[in-house]
Amino acid sequence: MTTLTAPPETTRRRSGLMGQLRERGVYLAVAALFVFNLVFTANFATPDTLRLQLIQAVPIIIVALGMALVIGTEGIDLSVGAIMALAAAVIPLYLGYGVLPAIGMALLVGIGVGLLNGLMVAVVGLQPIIATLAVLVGGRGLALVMADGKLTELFDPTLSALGYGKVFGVPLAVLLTVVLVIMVGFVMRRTLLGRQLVAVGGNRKASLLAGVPVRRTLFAVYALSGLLAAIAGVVLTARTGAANPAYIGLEFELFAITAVVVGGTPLTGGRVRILGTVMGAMLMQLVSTTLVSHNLMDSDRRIVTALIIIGAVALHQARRRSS
Amino acid sequence: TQTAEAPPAPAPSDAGQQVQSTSGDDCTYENYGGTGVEKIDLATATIGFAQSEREANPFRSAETQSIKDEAEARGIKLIATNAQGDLNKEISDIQSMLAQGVDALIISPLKSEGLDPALDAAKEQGVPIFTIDRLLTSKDACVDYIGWVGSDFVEQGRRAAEAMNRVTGGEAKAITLLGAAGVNVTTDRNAGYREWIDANAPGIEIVAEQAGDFDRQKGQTVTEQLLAAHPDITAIYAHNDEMALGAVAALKAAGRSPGDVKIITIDGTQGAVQGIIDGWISGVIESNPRFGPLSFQALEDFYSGKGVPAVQIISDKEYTPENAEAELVNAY
Amino acid sequence: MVKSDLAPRGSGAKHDLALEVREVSKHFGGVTALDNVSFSLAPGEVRALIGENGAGKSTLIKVMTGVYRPDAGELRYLGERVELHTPRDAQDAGISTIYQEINLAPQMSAARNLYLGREPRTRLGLVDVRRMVSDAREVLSQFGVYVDPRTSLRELGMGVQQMVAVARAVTTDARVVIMDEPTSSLEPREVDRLFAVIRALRDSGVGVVYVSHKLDEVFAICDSITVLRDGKRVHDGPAAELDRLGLVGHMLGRSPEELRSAAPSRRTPVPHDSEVPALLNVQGLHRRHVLHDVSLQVRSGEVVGLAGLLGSRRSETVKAIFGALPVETGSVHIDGVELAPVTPARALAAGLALLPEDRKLEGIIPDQSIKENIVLAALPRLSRAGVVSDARRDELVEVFMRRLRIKAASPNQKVRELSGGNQQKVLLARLLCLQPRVLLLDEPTRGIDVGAKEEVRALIDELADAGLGVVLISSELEELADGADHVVVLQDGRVAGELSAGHISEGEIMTIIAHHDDQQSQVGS
Amino acid sequence: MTDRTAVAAAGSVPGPPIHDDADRRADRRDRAVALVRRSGAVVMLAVTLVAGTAGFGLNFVHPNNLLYTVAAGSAFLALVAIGMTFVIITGGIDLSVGAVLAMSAVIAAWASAQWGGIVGISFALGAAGLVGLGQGVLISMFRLPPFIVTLAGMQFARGIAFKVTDEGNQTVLIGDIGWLRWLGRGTVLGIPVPVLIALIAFAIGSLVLARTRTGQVVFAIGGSPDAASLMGLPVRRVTTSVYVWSALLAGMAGVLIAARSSTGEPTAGYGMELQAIAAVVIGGALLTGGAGKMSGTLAGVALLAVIQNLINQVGTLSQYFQDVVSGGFLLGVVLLQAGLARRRRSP
Ligand SMILES: Nc1ncnc2c1ncn2[C@@H]1O[C@H](COP(=O)(O)OP(=O)(O)OP(=O)(O)O)[C@@H](O)[C@H]1O
Ligand SMILES: Nc1ncnc2c1ncn2[C@@H]1O[C@H](COP(=O)(O)OP(=O)(O)OP(=O)(O)O)[C@@H](O)[C@H]1O
Ligand SMILES: [Mg+2]
Ligand SMILES: [Mg+2]
Repeated sequence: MTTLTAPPETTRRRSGLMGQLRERGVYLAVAALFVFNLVFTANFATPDTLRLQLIQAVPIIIVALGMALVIGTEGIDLSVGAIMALAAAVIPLYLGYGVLPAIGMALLVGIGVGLLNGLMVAVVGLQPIIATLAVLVGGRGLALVMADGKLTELFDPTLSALGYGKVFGVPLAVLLTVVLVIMVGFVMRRTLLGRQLVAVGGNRKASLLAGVPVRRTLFAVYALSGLLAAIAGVVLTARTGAANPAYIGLEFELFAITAVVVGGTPLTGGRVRILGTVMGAMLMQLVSTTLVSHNLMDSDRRIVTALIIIGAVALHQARRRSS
Repeated sequence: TQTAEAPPAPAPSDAGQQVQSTSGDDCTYENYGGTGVEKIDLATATIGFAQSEREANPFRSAETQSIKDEAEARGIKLIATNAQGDLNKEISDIQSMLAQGVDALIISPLKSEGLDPALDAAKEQGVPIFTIDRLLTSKDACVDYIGWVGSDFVEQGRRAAEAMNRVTGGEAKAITLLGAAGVNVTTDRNAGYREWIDANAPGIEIVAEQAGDFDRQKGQTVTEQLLAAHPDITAIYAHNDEMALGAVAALKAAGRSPGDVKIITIDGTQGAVQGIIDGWISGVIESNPRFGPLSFQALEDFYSGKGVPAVQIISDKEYTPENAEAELVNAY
Repeated sequence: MVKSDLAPRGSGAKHDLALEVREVSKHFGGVTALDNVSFSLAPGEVRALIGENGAGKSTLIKVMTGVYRPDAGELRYLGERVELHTPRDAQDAGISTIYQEINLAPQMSAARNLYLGREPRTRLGLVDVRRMVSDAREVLSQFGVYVDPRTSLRELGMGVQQMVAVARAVTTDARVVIMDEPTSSLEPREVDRLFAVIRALRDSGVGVVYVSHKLDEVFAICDSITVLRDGKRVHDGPAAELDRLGLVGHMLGRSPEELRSAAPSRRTPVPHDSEVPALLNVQGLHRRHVLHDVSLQVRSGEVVGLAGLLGSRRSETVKAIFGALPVETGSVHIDGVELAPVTPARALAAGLALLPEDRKLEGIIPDQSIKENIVLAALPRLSRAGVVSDARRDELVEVFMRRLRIKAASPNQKVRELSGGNQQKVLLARLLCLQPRVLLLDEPTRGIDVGAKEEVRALIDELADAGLGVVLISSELEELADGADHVVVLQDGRVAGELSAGHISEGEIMTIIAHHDDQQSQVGS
Repeated sequence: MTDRTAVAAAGSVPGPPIHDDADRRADRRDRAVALVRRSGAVVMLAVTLVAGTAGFGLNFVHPNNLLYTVAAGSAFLALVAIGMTFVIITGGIDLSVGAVLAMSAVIAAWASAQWGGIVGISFALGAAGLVGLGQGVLISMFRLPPFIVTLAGMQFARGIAFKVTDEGNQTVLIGDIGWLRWLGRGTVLGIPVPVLIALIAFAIGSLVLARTRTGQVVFAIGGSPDAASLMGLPVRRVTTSVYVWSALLAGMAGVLIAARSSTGEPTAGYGMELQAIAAVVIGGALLTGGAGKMSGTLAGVALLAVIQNLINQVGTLSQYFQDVVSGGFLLGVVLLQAGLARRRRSP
C-alpha cells in the first residue's frame, strides 16, 4: 500500500523533547493514558492492576513483533490469528506425549505455516495480503477440523505455570515476552537479517541487484512471524487453561497490525520500530482497560478506539510544514 | 459424523428436550399455507437445515450436531448450511438449499425478523419450514412456517436473576458478562435479568456490564479488568457458561477462593456443571440445544397428519449445588 | 493562487520577464539549499541553470513550480506576484516542468502519460482513447520515438521515458518550460531533436530554463547562464561572455588557472588482446525479442565500452550478464569459471558488480541512511555468524564517503534527501566497497556534475589500472572515446560492430550504428 | 557535433526484431497465456461454472440458483467491491466498508421507519459519505496511512451502528414502505433489483475507470502519488473522492440489504472488507496500486459467490471443513493466476 509519500519538504526535525515526542506519538499517547488512569481509574495504581496490564498485553506484543518484521518487508501477515488457532488445536493432540513435545509441535506448526506463507510470497510471488488471507480462512477451519470444533480443557501444571507462574513477582509470560522483545530487537539492530529485511522493504528491486537474498529473507521473516504467533497461541492457551481454536486469536491480525502501525512502523516497509510496536500494543491494552473500567458500552468503545488510533498515528505523522 | 457401526449414543433419558408447554392450532401438510403442500415420505426426503451462527459456540455446535444425529438416526438425507452470523448469508443459504430441491427446511433464524425473501421463496416452491430456537415474530404459524420449538431467552434471564437473588441473599455488587452485541440471545437474557432484578432485588447493584462475546478468553480478560477496577464485587452473571468459566479462571488468578464471588450462568455445559461441583459456580440455568428429536418429530407429525402445535416451549432445567452431582451426566 | 485568466495566452500582454524569483531562501532542517537566490527568465530566453551536485538547482525549480514553499522571498510570474501551492497551480498558470527524475506513471501507457490530465474527450465527455493513441503516435514520432503508444512506459527504456516526459511538458500551452536534466538519459540523436524543440519554443516566445551537467549542451543552446554554488547565486550573465573553463570556475569556486593545471591526464589504452584470457567472458546471450547472440570479453585492467542508440539493449545486456534478466541461452564465465545459473547474488560473490541505470527504481533505498545504502551489498562481509559489526561498517562508510566526496550532512542522512549526483556516488560506493573484479557500470556519470564526472572517470581509470575489468555504458560518446579501451556497439540487441583501442572515436561509433541501421531497415539516407 | 547531426538526419525507425520459428511459436504461446492471464478471473469463473454444472447439474445452473441465490446474494458484495477497486488502484485500501454497510443499513432502517424511505436513504448515504469524506481527508490531506485510517473508520462506523440500535438490543424494522422493499426484493424482467443496481454501478464504474480523466488520475496516483502530483494532477481531490465513493457504494449496499431483509443489522457486513479485497485482487488488481480492472473485480465477486454456492451444494461438509475448502479454493485461484503470470515473465 502506498501512502502519499510526502515530498521531501516534510523532513522531520528531530530536535528537542517535543520533536522527539511528536516523532514517537505513541509514547506520548501511552503516557497520557497512563496518567489519566492513575487519576481517574479506581485501583489502577496497584501492583496487581499494573501487572495485569502487562500480562494481558503479552499475546498482542508477541504477535505484533512478528508482524512488525513482516511489515518491514512491505508485507503483511493476516494469518497470525489462524496460526494461533492451529497452535491451540495441536496442543491437546500431542499432550499425551508430554507437555514439551506438545508445545514443540505447536511451534513447529507455526513455523510451518509461516514457511508456507513465505513460499507463496517469496517464490510464487503472490501478494502477501491475499496469500495470508487464504491461510486466515483455511487455517482456522483446519484448526477447528482438528479439534472437531470443540474447546478442550487442559489440565497441565507446566502449561498453567506458563500462564500463571511468577519469578520474583514477575509473571513468567511477561519474562518470556521481554526476552522475545530483546531477541527481535537484537535481530533488527544488529544482524544481517534485520538489515536485509528493511532493505527488501525499502526497495526490493535495488536489494535484489545488491545481492540481498530476497527470497531467503522473506522466508525467514514469515517463518518468524508464524513462530511468534504460535508462541502467542501457546501462551494464551496456557492462560485460558483450555485450547479453544474457535475463538483464540480472532482478529489478532488487526490488533497486531494496529499495534505495529501505531508504534511508528510504516506499512510501506523499510523501517521497523520494535519498542514502538511494544508501545502500540500497550496503548491498545490501556485503551481496553480504561474503557472496561469505566464501563463504557461496546459502541463507545469502538468510537473511542477509532479516535485514539487516528490520534496516535496523526501525532507521529504530524510534520512541520515549512511556512 | 458417526460411523454406521456406532449409532449415536442415546442421550440419557432426560437430557433431551422436554416440551413444557404448547399452544396453537395443529398444523399439517394439508392445511399448511392455507392450500396445503405435497405430502412426502420423510424417509426418502431431503431436509435442509440452516444454522444461524458459527458453531464455535457450544450451544450452536450441540444444536447442529443434534439435528445431524437425528437425521442420521432416521436415515434422512440432510443438507446443512451456516450463516456465520450474517443475515444476508442466511437468506442466500436458504435459497441455495431451495435451489437444490430440498423437500422441507428446518431453520434456526439468526433474527426474529428479516428472513422474508427466503421465506417467500420457500412458500412459492411449496417447501414447508419448521423453525427452532428463535421465533419469527412477524410471521404466522402454519402460514409462513409450520411451528416453532425453542427456549424463552427472556425467561432464562429472569430465572438467572432469581437464582442470583437466592445465592446472594439479595445483597450483591454484581457485574454482567454480556454475550456478543447485536445478538437476540444477549438482548433477551439481559432484558429478563434486569427486569427481574429491578422489580424484585433492590439490594443487587449491577456495577458494570461488559461484553465477553460468549468467549471464555474474552470473559476472562474482561473479568480480570473488572476485578481490578472493582475489587469489591460479589457476584457475576454470565450470559453463557464459557464466559463464566473465563470468570472462574480470572478469579483463580486473582487469588480468590471458591464461593467468594457468586456466579450464575446460562447453558448447562459439562464444564459449568462441574464448576458447581467444585464450588466456583453457584447456579446454571439450562438452555437445551438438542433440537434434533423434537424437530424431526414435528416434521413426522406434519406429514402424518397428526399435526404440529404452533409453539412448543421446552422446559429448561436448573443446575444447583444440590443436583449438580447427579445431573452432570445430562450436561452437554 | 494564479487565476488562469490572469494573462490570456497568446494575447497582446507583454511582459519583460516571464518568470522571476526574488531573494528566495529555502532550508531543509539544518541544510540551507537556497540562500537568497534571485533568478529571472524573459520570454523567448533559454537560460541555463548550472551548478555542482547539491548546489540547489532542483530545489530552485521546485520552488518555482509550487512543489516547495520558499522560506523567504517571492515569486513573480508575468510581472505579477504569485503564490503557487501545488505543481498543479504552476501548470495551470502555464509553467510546465520536466523534473529531474522522470516523474510519470510507469505502469500506464506512453499515450496515457502524454495526455494525463488533459486527455482528448469525445462529445460525451469520455476519454477518446483512439484519438489519444493516434495523437500520441504522431507527437512521439516528432520526437523521434517510434514506439507503440499503448506500451506501458515501464517496458520502455529510460531514454524513451525521458522523451515522453519532454513531449508531455512542451506540448502544453506553456509560457515557461523548465527542464531539469532532460538529457541525462538521451542519446546524441535525441539531444539534437530536443534542441530543435527548444529552439522552436524560443522562437514562439516561450522562456526555457535548462539544467544540465553537460556543458557542451549549455553552450550550444543557452542564451544566458545562472550559476549556483552551495545554494547561492554566484554568476548571472549571457552565455557568450563565458567560456567553458570560466563556467567551471564559477561552479567550483576556483580560478580558471587553478583548473587548467589540475586537468587530469588520460590513461594509456590497454590492448584488447585475444591471447590474454578474459576475466569476464560472455557468450551468446539470447532472449527472445531482446538480446540476440551477444558476446563480449573483458580482460583484467580493461575498460570495455558498450555503445548504441536508445533502446539498443545496452542496459538489458549488462543486466543479463549480472543475472538480473533471465536469458534463454548464453553463458557467463568469470576467470574461466562458469556462473550457472547466474543470479545477482552469485554474480556478486564471483566479483561482478552492477551499477543500475535507474537510480530511483533499482538503485537507492530512499528512506534509508547513506550509511545503510553504502554497505547494503557488503553486509555479509561485515558480519560474523549473522551479526553485523557496526564498527567495521562505519569505518568503511567513512572511507568511501571521503574517497567519493559524498556531500551530505552526515552519514545518517536519508538518501532521499541527497541531490541526484550524490545519490549516484552513494551507489558507486556501494559497489566499490565490495572490492569487485568486474564492474558493470550503466551510465555511471548520469546526472553528476563536471567535477564529480571527472572524479568518476578518474576513478574508473584508477580501478582499471588496479586490474579490474570494467564494462562501461555511457550515452556520452566522448566518454567512451576517451575512457574505453575497446567498444562494442549494440544495435537492436545484437552486436553491430566492435572498435579497438586507437580506432575509437565518436565518429567511428556513429558510423557503425548508421551502417547497421541501413542494413537492418534498408532505408537509405 | 557534426557527426551527431549527420546521423540524426539519417534517423531511421529501428527495424522489427528478426524472428525465427521457435520465437514465433513462443510468441503464439505467450499471446495465449497473456489472454488467459489478463482475464484470469473470468477464466477461473468459467472453469468453476463448468465444474459446478458437471457436479450438480440443473440444481446448479437453474436460474433459481444462479440468479436468485448466487447473483442476488452477492450483489451487495459487488457494490462494495466496485468502490474497493477504485481505492486499491490508487494504492490504498478501505477496511471500513463492511462496517459502513452495517451503519447505513441501520440508519436506513431507523430513519425510514420514522420519516419515510427518502429520508432514510438520504440519511444512510449521508452518513456513509461523511465517513468516507473523513477518511479521504485524513488520507489525502494529512497523509495518514489508508490501512490504519480505514481500520479506525471501521471501528467508528460499527460503533455508530451499535449506538443506533442500543448496542444491538433493538431491532430496527423498516416500516411498510413498498418501494423500499421492492429495491431489496423486487425483480425487473426477472432480474432481482439489487443485481440490476449492482450491474448499473458496475457499468458506470467501468466507464469512469477506463474512459474518464478521473479514472486516468486514479491509475496515475496508484503508480506513484509523488509523480502524479508533480504532473499537476488533482491527487488530493481524486484520492479523497475515491474514499467517498467507496463509502457511498458500501452505504448503498447497506440500504439494499436493509430493504431486502426489512431490518438494519449492526452486525451486517462483518468481514466483508476482506471478501471485497479478495475479489478485487483475484480480479487482477495490485495492492501496490496502479493496476486493476472492473471486469476482473466482477468476475472475482462472482467467483467467490460461486465457490460458496458450490460448498453449499455439497451441503454435507462440516462448517469447519467449508472454511478449509474456501481457503484452499482462494489459494488455488491466485496460485493458478500467478502460475500463468510467471510463465509469461520468464522465458
Ligand atoms: N528534502 C530534502 N531534505 C533535506 N535536504 C535536501 C532535501 N532536498 C534537497 N536537499 C539538500 O539541498 C541541497 C540542494 O539539493 P538539490 O537537489 O537542489 O541539488 P541540485 O543542484 O539539483 O543537484 P544535482 O545536480 O545533483 O541534481 C543538497 O545539499 C541536498 O542534500
Ligand atoms: N527510439 C526508440 N524507438 C522504439 N523503441 C525504443 C526506442 N528507444 C528505446 N526503445 C525501447 O526501450 C527499451 C530500451 O532498452 P534498454 O534500456 O536496454 O536500452 P538502452 O540501450 O540501455 O537504452 P537507454 O538509453 O534507453 O537505456 C526497449 O524496450 C526498446 O524497445
Ligand atoms: Mg538536481
Ligand atoms: Mg540503458
